[in-house]
Amino acid sequence: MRIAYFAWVRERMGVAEEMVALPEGIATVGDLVGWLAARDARGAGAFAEPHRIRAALGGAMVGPEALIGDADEVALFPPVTGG
Amino acid sequence: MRIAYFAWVRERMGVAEEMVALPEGIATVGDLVGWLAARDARGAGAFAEPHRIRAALGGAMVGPEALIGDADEVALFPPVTGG
Amino acid sequence: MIRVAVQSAAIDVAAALAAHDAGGHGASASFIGRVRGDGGLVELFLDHHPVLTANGLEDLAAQAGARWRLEALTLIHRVGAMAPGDTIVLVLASSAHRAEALAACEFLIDRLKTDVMLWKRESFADGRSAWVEQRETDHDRAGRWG
Amino acid sequence: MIRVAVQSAAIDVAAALAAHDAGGHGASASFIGRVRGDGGLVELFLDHHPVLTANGLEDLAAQAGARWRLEALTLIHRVGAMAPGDTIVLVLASSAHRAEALAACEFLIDRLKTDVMLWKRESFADGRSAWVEQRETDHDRAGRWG
Repeated sequence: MRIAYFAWVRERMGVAEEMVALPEGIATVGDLVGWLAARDARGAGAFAEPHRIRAALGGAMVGPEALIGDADEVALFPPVTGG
Repeated sequence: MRIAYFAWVRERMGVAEEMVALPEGIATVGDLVGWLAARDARGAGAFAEPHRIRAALGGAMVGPEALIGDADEVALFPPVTGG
Repeated sequence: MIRVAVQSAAIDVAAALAAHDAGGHGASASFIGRVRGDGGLVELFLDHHPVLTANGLEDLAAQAGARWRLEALTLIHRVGAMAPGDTIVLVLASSAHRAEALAACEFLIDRLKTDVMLWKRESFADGRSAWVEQRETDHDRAGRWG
Repeated sequence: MIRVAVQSAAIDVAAALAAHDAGGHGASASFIGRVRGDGGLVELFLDHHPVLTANGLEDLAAQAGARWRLEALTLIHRVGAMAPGDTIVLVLASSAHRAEALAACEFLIDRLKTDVMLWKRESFADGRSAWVEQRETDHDRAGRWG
């Protein structure tokens, strides 16, 4: 599965996207954000405040309770700041 | 004094403007409209319904009670129909 | 910069936009009104009073400038004979803030329909020709601005 | 005709207007949003998600098309790095009726500010650079549309 990062989430992660194999027990977007925050220092910097993170699955906005299932892409980013 | 006509008032009068010497007793715009309506057939056609006539003196809209005084121009026309 | 014009020549929207704005304003709202060919209309003729019409446009521009913080305002009205598709009126309003540009543009086009001295005559393909009567809907919209 | 674009190339307003409209529509309202150089801003960078951003614009265009009788609609949003004075966004809405063109244009620019997936980073002459936080005022305006 691909994780795509945007805005300051991308800057803090140091990459625009990465391919990951989800570990056992990571089922929802919220689980994924928690796992990334615990994985390393970059993840801790990007995801220390999960309430500031928004997510999209396969092109649609979702909440932290959304099941990742066999989605190709999870996108993680801050609230939008408009045009 | 010059009288300028616009829109269907101009068409019915057959001229865009004319120079007139105001007769005795014609003091207001309303007087002038009444005099034009009585003067000839063209005036009767243009000014038979004075409530449909609007007027301007020296570039400002005025009512029928306005005194003509020594104005250079009285403009007579229908209500505007916009841009 | 305020620019007001009453002209019988065709309105060149791109040129007016370029003259209005060299690119520095935060937000520009515009309105382009064109002659509609409804009901077989072949010509729209706008009669105008050179002084009253220009005064009316300048007065509207001044009102908009007093009401909103505008960086530039362009108001061009065509008069004389026009064909369907021709541009009758162009409003351009620029401000640092989008809400002000949008509100000024809407105010101006609503008021143009009622406050400016112009008289419309419509000619149709079947030979009919008539001066347009005042429309209540224009007054309703213009009245919203109090 | 609905045209939606997300592009890193400069927005050519005159060309977009020509493509939008061959002159047949009764009323065209437009909004041009530009980068402001407030506070010493030297660069505005807009990050975007290729799919989400385009979907957001298309969804907004469809909402406007369902709400108002529009004859043409153009929505162009620039992304990437921009300088003060550059055009960020262009909205063009045409209708037979001016009230619908104006309302659609205002709806679209209000919603663009909140509903479309874009992230702004501002860089200043003194070297500071920061991602913009969500602004409440944008939400207030967008909320008016219910």
